Amino acid sequence: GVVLDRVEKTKQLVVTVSAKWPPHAFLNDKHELAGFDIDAANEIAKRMGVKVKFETPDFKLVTGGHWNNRWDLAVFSITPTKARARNINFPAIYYYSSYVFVVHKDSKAKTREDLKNVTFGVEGDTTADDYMHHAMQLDMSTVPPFKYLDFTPKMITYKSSMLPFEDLRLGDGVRIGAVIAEKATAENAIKHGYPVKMIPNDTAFLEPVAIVTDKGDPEFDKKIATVVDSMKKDGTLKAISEKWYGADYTQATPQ
Amino acid sequence: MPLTNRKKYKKANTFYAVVVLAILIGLYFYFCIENTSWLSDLVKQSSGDPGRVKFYSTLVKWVFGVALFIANFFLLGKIPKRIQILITFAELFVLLGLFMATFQLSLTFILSKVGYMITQGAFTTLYVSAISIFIAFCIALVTAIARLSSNGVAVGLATFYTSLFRGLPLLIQIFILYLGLPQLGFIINPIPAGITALSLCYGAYMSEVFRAGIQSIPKGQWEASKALGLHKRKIMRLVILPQALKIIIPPTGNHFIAMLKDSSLVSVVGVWELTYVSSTLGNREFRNMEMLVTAAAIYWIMSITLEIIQSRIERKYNPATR
Amino acid sequence: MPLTNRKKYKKANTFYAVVVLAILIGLYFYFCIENTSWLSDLVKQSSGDPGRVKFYSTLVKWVFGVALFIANFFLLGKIPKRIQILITFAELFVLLGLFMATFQLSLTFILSKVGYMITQGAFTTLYVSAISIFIAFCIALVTAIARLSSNGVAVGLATFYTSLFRGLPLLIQIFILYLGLPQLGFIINPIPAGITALSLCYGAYMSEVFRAGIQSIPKGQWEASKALGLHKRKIMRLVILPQALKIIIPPTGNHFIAMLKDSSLVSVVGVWELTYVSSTLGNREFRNMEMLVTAAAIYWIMSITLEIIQSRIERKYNPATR
Amino acid sequence: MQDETKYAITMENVNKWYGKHHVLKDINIRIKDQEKVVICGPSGSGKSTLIRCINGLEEHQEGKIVVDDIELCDELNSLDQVRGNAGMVFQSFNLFPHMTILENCTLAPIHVKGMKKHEAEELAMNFISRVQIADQAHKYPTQLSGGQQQRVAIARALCMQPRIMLFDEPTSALDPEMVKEVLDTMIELTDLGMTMLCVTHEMGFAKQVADRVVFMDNGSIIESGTPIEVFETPRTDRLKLFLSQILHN
Amino acid sequence: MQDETKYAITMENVNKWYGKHHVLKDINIRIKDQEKVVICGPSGSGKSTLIRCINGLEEHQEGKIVVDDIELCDELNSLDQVRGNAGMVFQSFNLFPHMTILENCTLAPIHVKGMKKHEAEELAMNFISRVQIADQAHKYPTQLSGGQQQRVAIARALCMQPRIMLFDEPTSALDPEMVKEVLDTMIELTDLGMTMLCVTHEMGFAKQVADRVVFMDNGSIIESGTPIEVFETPRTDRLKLFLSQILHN
Ligand SMILES: Nc1ncnc2c1ncn2[C@@H]1O[C@H](COP(=O)(O)OP(=O)(O)OP(=O)(O)O)[C@@H](O)[C@H]1O
Ligand SMILES: Nc1ncnc2c1ncn2[C@@H]1O[C@H](COP(=O)(O)OP(=O)(O)OP(=O)(O)O)[C@@H](O)[C@H]1O
Ligand SMILES: [Mg+2]
Ligand SMILES: [Mg+2]
Repeated sequence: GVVLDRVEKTKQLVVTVSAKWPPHAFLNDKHELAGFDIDAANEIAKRMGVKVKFETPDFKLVTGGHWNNRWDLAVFSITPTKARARNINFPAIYYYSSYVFVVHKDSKAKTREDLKNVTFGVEGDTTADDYMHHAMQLDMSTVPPFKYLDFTPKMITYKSSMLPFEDLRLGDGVRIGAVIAEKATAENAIKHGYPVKMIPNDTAFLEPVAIVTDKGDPEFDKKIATVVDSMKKDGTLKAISEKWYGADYTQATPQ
Repeated sequence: MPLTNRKKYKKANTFYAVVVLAILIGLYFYFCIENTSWLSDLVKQSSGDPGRVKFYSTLVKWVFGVALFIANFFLLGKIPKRIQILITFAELFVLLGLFMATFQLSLTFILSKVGYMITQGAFTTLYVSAISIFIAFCIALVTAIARLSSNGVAVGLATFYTSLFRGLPLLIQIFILYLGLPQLGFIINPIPAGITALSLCYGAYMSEVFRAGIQSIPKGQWEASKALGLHKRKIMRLVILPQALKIIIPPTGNHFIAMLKDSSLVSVVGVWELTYVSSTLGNREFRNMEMLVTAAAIYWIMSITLEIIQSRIERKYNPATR
Repeated sequence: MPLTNRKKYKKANTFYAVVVLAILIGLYFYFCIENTSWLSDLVKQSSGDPGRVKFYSTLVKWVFGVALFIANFFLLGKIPKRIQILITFAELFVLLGLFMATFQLSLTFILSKVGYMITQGAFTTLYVSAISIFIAFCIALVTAIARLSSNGVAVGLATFYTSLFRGLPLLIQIFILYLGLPQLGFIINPIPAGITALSLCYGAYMSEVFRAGIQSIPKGQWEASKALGLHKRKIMRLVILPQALKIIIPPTGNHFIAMLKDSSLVSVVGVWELTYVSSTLGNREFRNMEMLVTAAAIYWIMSITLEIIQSRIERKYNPATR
Repeated sequence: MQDETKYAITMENVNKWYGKHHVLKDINIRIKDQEKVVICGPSGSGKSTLIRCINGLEEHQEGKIVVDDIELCDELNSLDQVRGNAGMVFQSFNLFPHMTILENCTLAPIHVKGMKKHEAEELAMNFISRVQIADQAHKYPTQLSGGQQQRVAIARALCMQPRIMLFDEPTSALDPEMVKEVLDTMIELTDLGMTMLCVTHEMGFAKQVADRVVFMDNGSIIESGTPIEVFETPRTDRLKLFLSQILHN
Repeated sequence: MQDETKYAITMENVNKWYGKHHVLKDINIRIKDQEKVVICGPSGSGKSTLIRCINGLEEHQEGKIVVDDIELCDELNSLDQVRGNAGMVFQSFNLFPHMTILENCTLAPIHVKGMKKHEAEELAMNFISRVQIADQAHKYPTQLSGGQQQRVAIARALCMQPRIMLFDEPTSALDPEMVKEVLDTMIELTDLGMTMLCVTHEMGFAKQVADRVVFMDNGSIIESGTPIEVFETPRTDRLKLFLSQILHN
């Protein structure tokens, strides 16, 4: 197909990543891109025998499809859904991400049942948002089953993954009392001294995260699938995961 | 108006020009957009290479397009200005529509969502903007007068305010207000935070406009009013501001329209205004382009409304066009 | 200036006023901000309830604060305007600093990142804005003249353009340009797409400003120039525009400053300008507030620079202040 | 009725500079209550500046100006009182372009004197009729010809019925036909006991109403006396030259 | 030197309305090459409008205006030619406030005639000196007194050395002392063979230079003839009244 031909001809793989999604992808102290997504993308390119060029467009531009040959691949921590599949392809799943409930340090909540009367902070237009609305569109075959909340809490939706944490940090219940967030993000927040904690031993849900390509080149998709598969098989991906997350995120089990 | 139209037109001319124009446009559409097979056939006969076929077809389309454009220009020159403007508008509108058509948007999806976008999204946008505009207007007036006053403290306060709130990005202002005020003990809700930030920011912009407007009124007006014994406040209200309005209105219109759209920034703190609603709806079913275009159209309609209001007010306060 | 300062000041007065003011402010800081234990001690003696203690402490702080504010106002009234403005500025700056201090920002983190923010972020912002401003200026001039021309097609084109590009949110313009032009066969890169959208949008805003400026010049100026035999183009360039500048500059300054900040929207297509860089760096170590404030400061400095340039140009073209 | 020692306007050693340009040089003049004084002199001699200093539109840098027993000093209050008593008509009309003629004339009566709108309009129509533009009362200034505009400016000042009237070449932009009408109106005012200070070159008017004519040149008062003294027995060469040029026409 | 049948300006049945206000009524007038014509009449009689129609600043709705053999029609070209030949001085000065006096005067010579800057300045200084403001050449208009400003406007028009000069009350805002200077300059121009059309009420000037005086009232030409005919043996009552009022001063 067109994409594969181009990549092989130019010996270059144009990969879109995020730069604001630690620890998946971010700028390190030398102001270079680093993180799990970056290492994974580099590894894919290495196995294809080409060089990588990173671009950082908006999430929406990537998930909207119609890349017009601007980019070849997205290693963007995107979760496959049925709706998204209309515009883009998901040739391979490369890790699983778990979502947890985060509360203020002073909170007395021990289980999710204790969160019945608190206001939730959620990043809008994410799987977390879908989860809160009981409207997950995940392909259930690849993930273990999960339970929706059996109550409907009050909710504030934000346009960024950071703002819920900023609001939670103001105090327990000052604006919000709980956040539903990616575990890696929550851990990062705790590491940087945010006065928050996770509800222990409770994973809201586990979502698969896929490599993304534009529509229109099945050969390229197949090639990516084989490459990722080989990375999984020989443990390279696991090693990368352990490097960045301190655990193996490549298996469909809650960490 | 110094640039007047000295030409005189005959009715018959107008009629023929419009008819010829319509025929030309019709032909172009039929042969260059709807039904281009004759073109590829023609090119194919001389060369079989498909890349070349495409290139030549495009070339022919462009050449005819430019010819049509020129013919359009000349034909329109023959008719009165009013109709010229109308036809140009219509043509551009159709062109815009054609451009949009290349995106192959799902009209049914748009129609199913547009109601909610207006009742929830556009309504919130309008009401947040309207309140902010009102407050910004009051702030701007006070600040402008303070900047021109003889009191150094007032000048200092007003200048600092203008500089700071013009200088900081609105988004950052919203963040700082939303996250900073709680540190001082005021918990502020998303909508009030958004309105405060919008008012402060646009108040700063508009105070510059007001200041310039007030400064532009000739000294003679102040002198004549002073000599009549009027006080500063009354001079400002009765003599200076009504005249300054002529100069103030157009840039104020700009800022009102800009604010309408900047109000979308308040969605970061969770206000469901038009942009937010459109992107949420679009994301859910992955029809972002549809929602973007619909939101754009709604914004455009709102801003056209503001434009019309502006031109009405402008006509009222500009004696030259009275 | 119609609002002149008729008061005359003595040097000694100035000196005493400044000294008293400094002492008052110092006392307030020491007793109400740095060292408030005496206050809680005092309140505790009369009531043991900790909630009340806090309430009364706050009350006392506010009362003294307001008293200080009033004293400040009166003392400043005794000194010349220039120094009044300077002191007011300094005081406000300190206040702003105190407000920021409540966030407890990590200065070391800011210092470690500010270099990169300037070299990568601010640099990109500046260069994208500068190019866009230049193009927007040219577009605005042409559009304004077209809108005032006697040719209906020109009027129609210019009005449609102004309405459309003022009416659509900039973000949507960037999206449509970036996603739409490839449909017509032009693949456009992020930075050119951003610059195009910024130029078109601000060109539309500024054309309104230019139009109003040109229209505000009295008919007599056109008539005198016409009677001298000058042609429209030269009248515009030599007589009208130089006078219109006086009215055009302040709102243009507004738009330039606004564009500086709106240029952050081009980050959606992957341009690493100031806002993008700051949020990227902030996200990583959960120090968003630090980066926001730093970015805000950099934007403020850039916009102050523009303000100073604006006031220079304004002084040059406004005969009243010459 | 007139108190011997009462002066409407007193100027003592008044000096004024525009930057380094010395435009009023040691001006000393006393104008009695109800006195009518005409100021004349060549262009740029400082006539307008002098008259503008009297109602505080320009600040003088040295000397003392007392108007109606109130010294013009830095306090805004004194300025208000002076302006309440002194009406002014400008060389350039300075009409308010966004108001009709009638609104121009009723503005100050309503907002300074606190008159009712219909009272003010009645008063205004009276003066508007005197300057022969009653039929234009509802037009805007830009719709009138130059002559008509200056007449509105005079009517507007008269509407405040001030005790002192300052005129800065009130008829210089009027048609000859209208000059008489306006001068007649001004002469009528003298019966009301107003003090008048008028920059003008209308000899006929000066001879008929002026108690005194003051001749200025280059920022100084050169001669002053009754119209007959000044016009018929000029003492300085400067005045002789000036008169010969005026009378030439 | 003068061709008998050559007319500088011809107006045939010219009519003009402002909205419904009929300001020029069936104007018929022929002005010979090098003829000097003075127009007078009461305020609002349409003098300014007439003169503005001649160089196309106002459009007439009916009739025909021919200037220097060029008919004023809708084509911009004819307008240019007419304006190239006809200079104009306005009642309100219309100076360019952002330019110095010298720049005001050199603008058109440089940008219309294509003169070199130093040539234009030399020429301009010549006319600026004639109107007695050589020492102000580097000031801005707002820094001059009213009288000085109008003199600049006249100098500016003269700098184009046009074949026809249109004056709309050029001396009405001037000090009497300066009127003579300016009128002298205008009289000098007559030697250069210029056609002159001048709205003015300066009788002395009219008598000295005018070949013909035209009296307008209410949009029509009422009387026209030599200055002696018009001023000494007026036929209509309207003119008699007008003259009596003028001469009263
Ligand atoms: N704002 C100003 N700045 C600088 N110089 C000024 C200003 N106003 C007036 N002048 C100068 O001061 C002098 C006196 O001006 P003024 O207007 O008082 O003269 P005048 O006697 O009224 O003249 P005219 O009869 O022409 O009106 C003139 O030389 C003028 O150029
Ligand atoms: N732009 C305009 N719109 C409407 N009416 C106008 C306009 N300009 C002039 N007029 C009217 O046309 C008439 C003639 O005006 P014009 O200026 O020609 O008179 P004029 O004889 O020059 O008077 P003056 O000696 O006072 O200048 C006046 O009644 C005036 O009110
Ligand atoms: Mg004067
Ligand atoms: Mg006139």
